[in-house]
Amino acid sequence: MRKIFLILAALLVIALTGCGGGKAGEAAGKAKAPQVIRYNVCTEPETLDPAKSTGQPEGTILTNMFEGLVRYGPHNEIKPGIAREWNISPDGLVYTFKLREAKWSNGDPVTAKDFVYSWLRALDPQNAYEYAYQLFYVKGAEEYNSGKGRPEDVAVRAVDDLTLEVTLKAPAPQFLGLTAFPVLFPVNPGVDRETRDWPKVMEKYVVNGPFKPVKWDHNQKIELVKNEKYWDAQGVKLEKLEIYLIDNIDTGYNMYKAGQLDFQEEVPTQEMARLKAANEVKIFPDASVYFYRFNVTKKPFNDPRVRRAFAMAINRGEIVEKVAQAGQVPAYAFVPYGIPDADGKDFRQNAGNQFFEEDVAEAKRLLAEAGYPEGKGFPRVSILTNAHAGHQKVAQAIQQMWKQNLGVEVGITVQDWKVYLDSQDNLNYDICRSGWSPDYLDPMTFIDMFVTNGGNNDTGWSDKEYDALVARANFTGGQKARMEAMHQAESILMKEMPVMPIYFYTNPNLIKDNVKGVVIPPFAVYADFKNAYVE
Amino acid sequence: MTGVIRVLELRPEDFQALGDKGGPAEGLSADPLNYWRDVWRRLKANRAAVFGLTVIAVLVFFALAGPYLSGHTYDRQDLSMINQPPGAGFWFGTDCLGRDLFTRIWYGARISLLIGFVTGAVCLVIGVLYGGISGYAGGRVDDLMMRAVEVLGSIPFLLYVILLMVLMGPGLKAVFIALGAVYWLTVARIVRGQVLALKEQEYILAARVLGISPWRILTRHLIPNTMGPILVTLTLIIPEAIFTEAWLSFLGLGVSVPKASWGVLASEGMEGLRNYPWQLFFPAFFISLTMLAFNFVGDGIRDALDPRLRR
Amino acid sequence: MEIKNLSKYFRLARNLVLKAVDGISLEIYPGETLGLVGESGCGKSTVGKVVVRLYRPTAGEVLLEGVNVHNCGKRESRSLFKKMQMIFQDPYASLNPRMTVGEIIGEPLEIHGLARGKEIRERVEDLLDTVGLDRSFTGRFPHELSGGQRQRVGIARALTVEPKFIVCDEPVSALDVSIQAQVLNLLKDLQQRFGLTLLFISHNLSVVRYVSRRVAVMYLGRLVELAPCRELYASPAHPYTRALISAIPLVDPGAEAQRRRIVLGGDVPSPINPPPGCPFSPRCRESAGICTEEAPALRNMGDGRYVACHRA
Amino acid sequence: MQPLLKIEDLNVQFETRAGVLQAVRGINLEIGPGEALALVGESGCGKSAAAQSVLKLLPSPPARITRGGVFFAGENLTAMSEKELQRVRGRDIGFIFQDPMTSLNPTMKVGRQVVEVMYRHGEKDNKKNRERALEIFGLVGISNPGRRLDQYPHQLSGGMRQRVMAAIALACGPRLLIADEPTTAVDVTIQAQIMELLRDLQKKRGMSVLLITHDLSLVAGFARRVAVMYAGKIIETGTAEEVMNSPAHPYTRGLLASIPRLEVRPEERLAPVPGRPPVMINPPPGCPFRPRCPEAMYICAKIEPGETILGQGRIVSCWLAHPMAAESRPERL
Amino acid sequence: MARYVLRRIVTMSLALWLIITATFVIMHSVPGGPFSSEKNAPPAVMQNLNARYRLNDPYWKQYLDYLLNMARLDLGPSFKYDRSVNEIISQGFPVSAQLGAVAVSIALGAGVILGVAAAWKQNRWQDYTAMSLAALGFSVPSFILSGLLMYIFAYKLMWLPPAMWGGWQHAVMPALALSALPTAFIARLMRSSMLEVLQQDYIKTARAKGLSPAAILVNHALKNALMPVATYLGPLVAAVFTGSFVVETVFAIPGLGRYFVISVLNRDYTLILGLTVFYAVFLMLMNFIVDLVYMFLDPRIKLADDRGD
Repeated sequence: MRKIFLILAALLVIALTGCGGGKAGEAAGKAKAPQVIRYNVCTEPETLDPAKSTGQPEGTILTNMFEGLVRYGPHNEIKPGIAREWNISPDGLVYTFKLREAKWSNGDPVTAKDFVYSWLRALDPQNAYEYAYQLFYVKGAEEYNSGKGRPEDVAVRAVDDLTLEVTLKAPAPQFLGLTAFPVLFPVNPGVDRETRDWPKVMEKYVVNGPFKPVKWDHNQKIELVKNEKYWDAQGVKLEKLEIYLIDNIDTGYNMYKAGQLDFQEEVPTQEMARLKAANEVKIFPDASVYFYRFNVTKKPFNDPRVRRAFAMAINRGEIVEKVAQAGQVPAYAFVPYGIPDADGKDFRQNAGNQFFEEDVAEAKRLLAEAGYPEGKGFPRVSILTNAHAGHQKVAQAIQQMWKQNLGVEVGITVQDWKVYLDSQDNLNYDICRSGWSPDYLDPMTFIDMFVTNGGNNDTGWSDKEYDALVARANFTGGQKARMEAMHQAESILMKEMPVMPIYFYTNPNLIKDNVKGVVIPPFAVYADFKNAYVE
Repeated sequence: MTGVIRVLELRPEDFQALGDKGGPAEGLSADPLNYWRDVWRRLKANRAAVFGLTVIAVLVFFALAGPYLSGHTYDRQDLSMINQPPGAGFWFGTDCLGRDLFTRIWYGARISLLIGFVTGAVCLVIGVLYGGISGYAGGRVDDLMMRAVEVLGSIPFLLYVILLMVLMGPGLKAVFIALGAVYWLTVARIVRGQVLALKEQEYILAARVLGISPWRILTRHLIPNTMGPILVTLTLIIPEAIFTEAWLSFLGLGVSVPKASWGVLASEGMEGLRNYPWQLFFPAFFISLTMLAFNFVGDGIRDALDPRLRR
Repeated sequence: MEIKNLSKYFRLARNLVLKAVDGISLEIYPGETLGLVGESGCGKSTVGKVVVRLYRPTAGEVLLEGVNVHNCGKRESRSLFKKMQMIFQDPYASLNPRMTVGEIIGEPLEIHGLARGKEIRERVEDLLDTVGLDRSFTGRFPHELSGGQRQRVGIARALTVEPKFIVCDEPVSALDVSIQAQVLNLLKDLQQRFGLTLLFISHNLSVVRYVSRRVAVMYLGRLVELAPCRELYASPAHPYTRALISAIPLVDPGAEAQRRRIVLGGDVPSPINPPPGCPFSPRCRESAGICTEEAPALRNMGDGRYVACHRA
Repeated sequence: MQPLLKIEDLNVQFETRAGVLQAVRGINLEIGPGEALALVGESGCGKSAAAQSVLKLLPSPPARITRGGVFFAGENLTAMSEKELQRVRGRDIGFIFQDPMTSLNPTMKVGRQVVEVMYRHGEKDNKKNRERALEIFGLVGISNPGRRLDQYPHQLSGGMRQRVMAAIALACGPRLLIADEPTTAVDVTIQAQIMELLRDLQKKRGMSVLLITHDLSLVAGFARRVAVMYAGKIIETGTAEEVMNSPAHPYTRGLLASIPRLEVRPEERLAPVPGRPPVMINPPPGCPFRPRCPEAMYICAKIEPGETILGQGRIVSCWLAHPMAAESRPERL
Repeated sequence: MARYVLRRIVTMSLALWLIITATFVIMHSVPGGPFSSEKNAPPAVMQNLNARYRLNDPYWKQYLDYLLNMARLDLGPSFKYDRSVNEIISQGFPVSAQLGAVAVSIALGAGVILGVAAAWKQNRWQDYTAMSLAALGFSVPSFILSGLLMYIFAYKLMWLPPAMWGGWQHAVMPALALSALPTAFIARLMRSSMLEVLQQDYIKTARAKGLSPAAILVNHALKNALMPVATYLGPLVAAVFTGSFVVETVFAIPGLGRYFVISVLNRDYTLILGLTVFYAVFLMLMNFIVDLVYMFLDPRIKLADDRGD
């Protein structure tokens, strides 16, 4: 095994340093493509402990090393993972998973007890895992995590070695999909008990997924190799996956051009136009929304007419085409494409992307109605954004559009990320740039944000009818009624407009043509290399 | 040969005594010069300094007038004209939002030059006073004040920039204070060293014997004589301040968009380096030119201020 | 002016004390010039600086007209600035290079409210006249002046407050011979004109002799001899004084050739670790047993002569 | 007898921003073997420039030898290349500078500074050099030489340092020693020691010495011949007795009258030369001393006087020495 | 000597304590905490996090705990990364220091050579060339310099790998980018101090001894002229060895420099404090070493009678 690495490394060094490195590499590739993909995930992961992970690079890396009960397929479908099959009780509360006979990379069998252990571990208040709340659907989980309940009362149970039974406190259709996420991944109890800091020590790291780590050079790369003990090892074609942690996109791009990367998460904006034309960028759907929050607790945005006027007075098409440039979709609704409705079709397509129209004349009329004809007397307001260059560009474009179309001068306030979050949380802003990506594939992850005093509401907006609809969706089983409630809720949201949607994200990636089979689901952006290969 | 001829012409009258004519009065040196005129003359004789001064003057002129020359405004976007190369309509081309780079460059010059000058002034005032007092007081006071400088110098810069931004709200004022707050430490250290050396000079002793107050000794006698090294330090601090502002903007701690300093324009240009090199070239060129000019002028002034260099 | 048992120590470091001045007593009478001579490092400048309050003494006191200059009320302290002044050695370092001559001389007038507005200019011009400089110097900067001219400016500055007492700290040692003579003449004239009392500090015995009525000789922070000028040069009592006088080269080659010279061996010892007993004993040809054991006190020899030597 | 050092019509200029400074304007000097000559003048008169030009030690630019030459033992030093000069420096001609504090490298042990010269001029065996240095240290009167060798300059007193300078100058047994104001920066007693040492070296070792000084009183007991410089020219030469007892030039007279002498009664006023020396950048015509001269004549403002030979080795540059001056102004004689 | 070192340690500790205190106060007065994020976790979870990282304790207790841990050389766990601050420093510092060592060597070598050449040939073309180069070093900001280097040598010419840490090829560009400013500074410092030294009388003495120009330069001028450079070297080494955010990000160097910025942006309290402490100690240590070097360079300076500066 080690020998192969050495040879590969040697090849790589020759490819990198030899004259015309890129060409040499390509030539070699034609002869017989080595099954290695070099992928830049663009950030150093904070942790490789599945329960502790919260972010995107961690999600990507862990998804390639672990397998939860289920796994997403190439078309967003939920496919069996460690669970061979499952059964959901008619009231939607009890999930029974039948596990397959899988092995950990150290040879231990993967059992239902491992899941129980792992989930309780994730919920242990002592451990204080930030995303523990993803397990709060499980009965008793929240109580345990908040110190009010006992671990024994958490309703996850190993019926036998290969049967796992979970009882939810309320029906939550999204729960099944959640089991494909890192927090709900199993960890090897033996290893965890023996070596507490195993997530830091690659030699001790034990996985149950397609790849296992061999080396973690901080801020450089993580090397994964095929896990021969993975139950679906013959489906894994890749010998090696090098995950680069280069956070400067431009640098990553240079490495890509120099033939040192095959695949990068992000694309430099200023290259986008050219790369799109050259077909070097592949744009994947992304079920996330880019929007502006209004602070509805104070003038002038306490008036829905002003909010609507502002939302109607910008040209989303132009922003998407000239500023954002990555094929984003102008948003006239809040819930993005890519989220299934009750009928299995797309939630967005079913409801249409047309809650309002861009109409400058109408916007002006609304503004005049609210007391600001031609923008006269409009108080000095400002768009709050964090320091990301792209956000600032969009803000500037919108600023000019409002000035031109409404005659309103809007400032831009840029803040350091944490200060920006603080300002947003404390409603210390007028208009605030935001984005939201789903935690799971269900409209609820978007809709429940705006319930009164919701943890992520951050607009001060409150609507009783809306709250009631969300409650109904949450507590009445039956997908149809749920979805119906959420459709209605969304239309209230778009009428009241405490938030102004701008566009639905896409996920542009820089990928070499010969890289195939990578699954990039439209949410929680990560790349699954289980079935990837080099052509 | 003329000497020989003259010798032949010697007459007895030549050997009459001159008396007191052209007597021994304590005359002036052959080359009377006013100090500042002398400084100015020496500065003018320094070609590099003259070049630097000219460049700065031209830059300041354009910073004032430049934004009105092209008929575009610095924040006016034209999304149909993004990333245009330099040409007749846009002399320096356009940026990624279709704004005129020429106007933006000169608008940025205002910000960057202002940052340079104001930061320079802020740390000059604080640093010179602090360093002067520390050095002149000496002893324990000096020890204490210098330890304080060391401690302040070790506190993470970004932290207090963020704190300042939060306390004052983002904007130029906070940037000035933030940058001034860092760089005055350097000035204070240098002034203190100078004052320590100068305060044993006899003219300071003379002033003390004459009963001149410590404050006046500090401000009238000591500080003016530390100007040389201070100016050189300033010419180093000013460019650093300009770069640092760019970097702070990068982190959302500088001037807010759509206003952009040179540093911000340069870092925006950096992204487009491969496709739209002019977006980097112009800001980078003017930054470097300014720094060069400041360098030359600083060196020139230092040399001109040093009476020892006069021969 | 009375200097009583004055000492000034400098602490260089833990356990390391430099005794620059070690118990000196002197009286200077109104209108006289007292010469203070000694080699570099003997503490003579320190005495001058303590007298004009640039240093605080470690022990002893300095009385001017009966007032302790280091320990007096605020008002008295202010008036002292007008009574005592100092002229410095280095004509290049003693003038602020960034101020004009007018400003240099005018500043004390302004500070002490001795003149205002136009008067300042007039007084400055008067003072320039007094020291023999052209009035057009007012607007000049020190670097435009020669050493002698600078020293004259320094003298004019000291005269602004019309002091009674001036400490001259090596005022001519940095000047060329011809300029030195000019300045010495000027000082002598001024002293007579204004009835000044001078403490004239110098390492040059022939210069001191020319201006002083009495001369005090210092060695290693101590007074070794004090005598009226004429007597001191005619018959020096202390072996150190003898050596000093004998070291002065004579201008006349004939006299120089015949003269018996005492060339002192060795160097002045460091004042940090002065030798025990008489400080001069290690270099003294006449040193006897007692000299290395006990420091001699200054003894009155009559006729206003004082010597600190066991063998005198 | 062939002179050991011969300076012929030496002219040295400095380029300055204000113009060309004529530091040395055609001086002639001869020093025989074993002879001690004193070159006297006030600061800025060009005496140091002249002395340093002997070995071309002045930095060039700004200094430039524009005319004339220096011959050492018949060899033209001025025409020599820098490389050849380096062989002469320190080996044939030793140099002592004014301030022993600054003239010694503060970061090098004095022993090494002495040994360095010997090493440079041929003796590569540093053990031998060290022994020789010890010997020379003893010769120049450094007490406890063994210990001194390993000390740094700041650990020595002023007098010791000047002796070290002398040791460096003497390390290779030069035939000529140029002492440029060797006593200005030291105390009276040390001054006497240093002069004693120089006298000793000259007398006992038969070395030629060129003493540069501003202090006429030092000359009396040391040099047989004296040359007085003013404004870049030698205005008077003669034996020490001649120059000091019957000076021919008004400047020399003034200089002598400026010195506070022990033999003069202190009540007397000094009779200094008024005014100050000129800066020789674009000097006006005539004698440069004329503005300060109490005996100036009309001719003095027009033409600079040439040399008048008064006797064997006795030369003066002054119109007063012209026969017509005596005729016009009989009261002078 | 021992006493001197001891006194130095005492003052260092005192300064360190002040630095920690000031940083602690400022850190906690800046808005945003280590666990604030775009997606707000439920209060119960936040409560657990705060309890786990002792953020619920009163400030004075947190402060005292920190000081106590500090005394045990334990800088605590990073709030953001799954590593301890000690680990982060011990992983990042060697890389930054290696790169810094190369950069300082370049700066010292090139700076001294440029400065000496400029001084030796004052006001001639060598001088103007050297000083123009130095001025250039001052006038190009590091992010532009880094970007341009990368564009030219990695993107266009493909002579060097664009980024990451590995063989010597990887060190070339970042070291150049890092050393530009110090090179320029040292060159100027060296020039002026060399000019000063060359005017000294002992150089004239050396010439009078008949020494060759090379011997004068090496034996007499260089050592004395190096002293101001030595003083600058302390802060320089401290700054360069602890890495640069810009250079490390552009060239993807896994050094320590990036954490100085990231820790603040993340409000990673322990990491902020840990790095501050580390930097301060390193700086003080470097200054101490410089003082020792100074003593070697200049025998006039003795530690025994050390009084201030």
